[in-house]
Amino acid sequence: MSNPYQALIVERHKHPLHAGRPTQFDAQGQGANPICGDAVRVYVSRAGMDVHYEAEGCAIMNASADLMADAVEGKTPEQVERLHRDFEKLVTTGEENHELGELNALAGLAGYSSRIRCATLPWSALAEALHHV
Amino acid sequence: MSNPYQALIVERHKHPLHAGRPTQFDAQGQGANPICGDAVRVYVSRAGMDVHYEAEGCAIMNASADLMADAVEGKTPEQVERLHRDFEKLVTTGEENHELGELNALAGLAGYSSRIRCATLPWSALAEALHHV
Amino acid sequence: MVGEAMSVALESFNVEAAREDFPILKELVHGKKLVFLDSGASAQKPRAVIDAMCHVMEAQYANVHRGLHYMSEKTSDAYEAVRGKVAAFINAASQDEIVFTRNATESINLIAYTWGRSALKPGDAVAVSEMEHHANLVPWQMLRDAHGTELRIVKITDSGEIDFDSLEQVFADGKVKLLSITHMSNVLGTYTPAERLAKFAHERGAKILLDGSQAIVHRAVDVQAIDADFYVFSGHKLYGPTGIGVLYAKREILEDMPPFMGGGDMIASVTYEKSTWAKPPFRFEAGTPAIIETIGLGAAIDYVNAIGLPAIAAHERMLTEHALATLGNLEGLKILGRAQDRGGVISFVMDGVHAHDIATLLDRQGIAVRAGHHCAEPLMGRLGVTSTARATFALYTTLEEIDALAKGLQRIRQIFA
Amino acid sequence: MVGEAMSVALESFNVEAAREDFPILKELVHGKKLVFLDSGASAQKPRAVIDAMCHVMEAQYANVHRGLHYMSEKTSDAYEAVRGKVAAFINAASQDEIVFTRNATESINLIAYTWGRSALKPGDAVAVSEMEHHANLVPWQMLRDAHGTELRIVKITDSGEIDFDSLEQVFADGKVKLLSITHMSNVLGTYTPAERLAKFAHERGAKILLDGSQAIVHRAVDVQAIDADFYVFSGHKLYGPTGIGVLYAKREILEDMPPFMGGGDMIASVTYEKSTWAKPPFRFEAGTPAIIETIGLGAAIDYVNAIGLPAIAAHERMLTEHALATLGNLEGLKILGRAQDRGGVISFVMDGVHAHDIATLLDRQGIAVRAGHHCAEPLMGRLGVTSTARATFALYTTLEEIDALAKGLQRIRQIFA
Ligand SMILES: Cc1ncc(COP(=O)(O)O)c(C=O)c1O
Ligand SMILES: Cc1ncc(COP(=O)(O)O)c(C=O)c1O
Repeated sequence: MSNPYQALIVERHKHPLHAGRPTQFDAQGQGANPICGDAVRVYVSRAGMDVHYEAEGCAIMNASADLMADAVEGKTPEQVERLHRDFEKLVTTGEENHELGELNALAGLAGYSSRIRCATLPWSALAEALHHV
Repeated sequence: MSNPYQALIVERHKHPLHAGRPTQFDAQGQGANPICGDAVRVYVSRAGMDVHYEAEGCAIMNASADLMADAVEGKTPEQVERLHRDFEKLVTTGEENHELGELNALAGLAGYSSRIRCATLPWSALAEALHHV
Repeated sequence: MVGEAMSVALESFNVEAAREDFPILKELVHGKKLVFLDSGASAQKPRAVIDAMCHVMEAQYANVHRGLHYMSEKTSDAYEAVRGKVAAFINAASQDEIVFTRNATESINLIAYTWGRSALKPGDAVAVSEMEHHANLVPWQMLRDAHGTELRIVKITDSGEIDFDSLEQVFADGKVKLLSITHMSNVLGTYTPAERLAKFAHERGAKILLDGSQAIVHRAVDVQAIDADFYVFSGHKLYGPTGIGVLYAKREILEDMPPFMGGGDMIASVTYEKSTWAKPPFRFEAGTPAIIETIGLGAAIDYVNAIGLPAIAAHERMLTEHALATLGNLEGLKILGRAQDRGGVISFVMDGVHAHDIATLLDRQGIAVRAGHHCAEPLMGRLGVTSTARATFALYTTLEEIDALAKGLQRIRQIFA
Repeated sequence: MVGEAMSVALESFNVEAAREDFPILKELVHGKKLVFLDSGASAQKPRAVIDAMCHVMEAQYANVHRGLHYMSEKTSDAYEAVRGKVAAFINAASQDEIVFTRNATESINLIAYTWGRSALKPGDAVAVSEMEHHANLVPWQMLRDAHGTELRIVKITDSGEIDFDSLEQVFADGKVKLLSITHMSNVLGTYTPAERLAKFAHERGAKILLDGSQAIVHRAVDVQAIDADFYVFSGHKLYGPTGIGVLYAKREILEDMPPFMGGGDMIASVTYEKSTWAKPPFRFEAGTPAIIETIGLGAAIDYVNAIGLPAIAAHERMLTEHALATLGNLEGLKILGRAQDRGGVISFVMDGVHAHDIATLLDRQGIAVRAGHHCAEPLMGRLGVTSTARATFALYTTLEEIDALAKGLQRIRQIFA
């Protein structure tokens, strides 16, 4: 199994680009894993898919949320749905997919089935938010 | 394990000497093993320890009941109790005991822990009967 | 299976080769070759099962679920993979419909405690047949006594088959909400017509539970084709280890069932005031599961699949026919049950010889059969006996072993003549 | 144990020799030597246990009880002999006080379902502590919700010990009829003063249940000296197989308990109208038991006895002292709990690093620790954390492994600095 803690993951965990609750947003969604206490809340602004989040959890979840916010910026809901699907595939199979760009940093999770949910939790929260938009 | 079906056992099973309900008796006791349907009823006449029985069960139980009736004839209750104890020891350890006489034919049971109860059932019924005398 | 398919299956199956897979079959008993005709109580284990269990303990073990390290991940994956294997083996729609228990007995009790006490109301009735194992009778008596449900008995015919007239009567007033019935009798060898019974129950608004403890070993089972609501069996009769059993239930039924035992792994979250339950199947698996045994069960299923249930069924049919013919000819011996559709479980009684004496005397010749009421006391009453002797066949049973049994019985007859 | 006795025990114990008994310790993980510090979740198995289980399956297997043939007799004898071993191991007055279950979780649920629903009346209270595993909390919640008993929580002090003031309060109104409490915390490593607690409960007319899942592994337990009413543990933490657990209860309590599950082996007789129950312990063991696993547990107990719990306890005390000193010195790392009387279970948190990240990063160095709430969610709240990382020691743990852990934690700290 390859390293799930690529430099990018640690970097985004320590210095996130999209963390924090925005003053204005159109919808929100949340995810929680009571087993480890991971919790995330995702905020979406309709205008050109602008995503922020508040996260309390492990480095994998925090970084995944931040990279997700990057990746979905300006995308349509359909494109986001597609990315979500591809991302799930990436973290379960470990097969990199160049369309996923920096998200590929999480491919190393594939060997750690109990950690995969850490990475996908922000995506579920985003899906919930989009459902409410 | 030695043979628990000595000729004497088969013989007594086929041709018992003490089977049947006597017309007169002072006390009775019974034993049953619902697992196999074995059932025995033992009748005691106070005068000089005269024992009869009705049995419905396997050859081991039937023969054991018949040999028991032989062995206890004319004994005191204390002597019967002692025989009972020695008999239990015989069938669990397999060590013959010349004081037990023909009862030693059941020593071969020792290897068959699930059959030991077949041999001791008449003795429990007798103990119950003596308790009532 | 008939005709061509059967002979193909038979040809491809080599019992002598299969026997090599079972180390215990080389053992001597009282100096005689072991002839093990008690597989219906519990089957022997092939090398593949033994090896799989050893492998876990030697090279890949840790507690499952939530271990964030290699050994735990690998062990969890191996454990959960068996859920998929079991689902495929009985053709469940999803592996989430497979709950691991200790044995068939626990599976039935789990249903009685959870579904029975939530979906059934006092006054509702549960119907079982006259040929149930205690495991499929006592839990419903306990439910009756604790919860006020009724327990009804479906009669069997003299040939040992479900009496459909009796079934109609038992269902007539519409109170029966569960038909809980054996898929194959452990005393008479009878297969019950599972699909027909399921249709019958469903048309009358009842659910059906099939006790597959015996059936699963001898024929391919398809829970979707049967349309079973519940299906249960034990690993140890299927050439797998003890300590592991299976409960299959349709997803929507499991979803609505409250948990059975409380503890780790079955919760979503816990506070002192209130705990919320995990989804099925985990809701029903409290505490550290039988990890090593589950993986052993997976190996047993792989083993059976590799030989193929059609081949096993064909082999056992041949054995059964031979046994019925051979034992049926012995003087003073009576075989109980003569169902049209039957498998390799043969109970018999002998004039003037108690079943326990038969078992012990056969044992002295190395032949293992069971004797007693086979955990089916009420059936003994129905058959007018207190106990029977019983020979059961497995994939490793041979024609010669059946001949040895017949010869052994003849000898016993002589002793008691 | 102190002074001379301890050094004698230590001298006679050779950890490197003991490690040879555990084949898995030779495995590599991610190319690194396996450092297994998750034995508190489940321990690894010595060769003797693996061999005992293989032996049953290879040479001496059949279903137990009532088989009237050699293989069944021998297997039954081996199975029942383990009851005696377990009784001796915990100094029970009789082997009839030993009931076999799947695991500690089932043992507690069995008590809650049977004793709880018969001996307890609605309005009676069950008291547990703030540091219980879910296995000793959820069953009492379920009993509360189904049966109307109350559930009370005994506080712990900031050092992680039972708060006797709180205990007094909880018992003040005389409603508590059961104190159900861990004998050793699986999170904080705290030993609870079992004898004192038993005396306390008994003086107030309550019974005591001790959850010995962790304690049994590290110290000799004497249920008579403690005067425990119930004592439970699992085989798999005691170097034995999964799928087998133990419930000890005093004979007079077991005698009065109704059965838990219904089925074969637990009955005296069965008719449709009424079944009568077998005597304890059989009344509580329905269906085919975990035969192979029980025999494996017997081998585990023999193994532990051969080394001796005093030697194991001394070794683990040395490890624990070393770990507390070494880890306690690491910057940014906080060890939770500092009970006077504690064993080799150490939970910790690290500033700015989530426990899950610690576990995964240690795993990449071959070091297995557990992270999460350890099935003790309410305790996490009490400690003000959502999860912890936890290292637990076994008889095969070495000082070098603890140093490897410390080094690994330092490296993690650097990554996240
Ligand atoms: C203190 C304590 N109680 C109960 C349990 C439950 O044990 P099992 O999962 O074997 O039933 C554990 C083990 O996780 C434990 O540590
Ligand atoms: C038909 C039937 N049902 C249930 C059982 C109970 O199986 P187990 O003892 O494995 O729970 C058996 C096995 O004895 C059986 O033959």
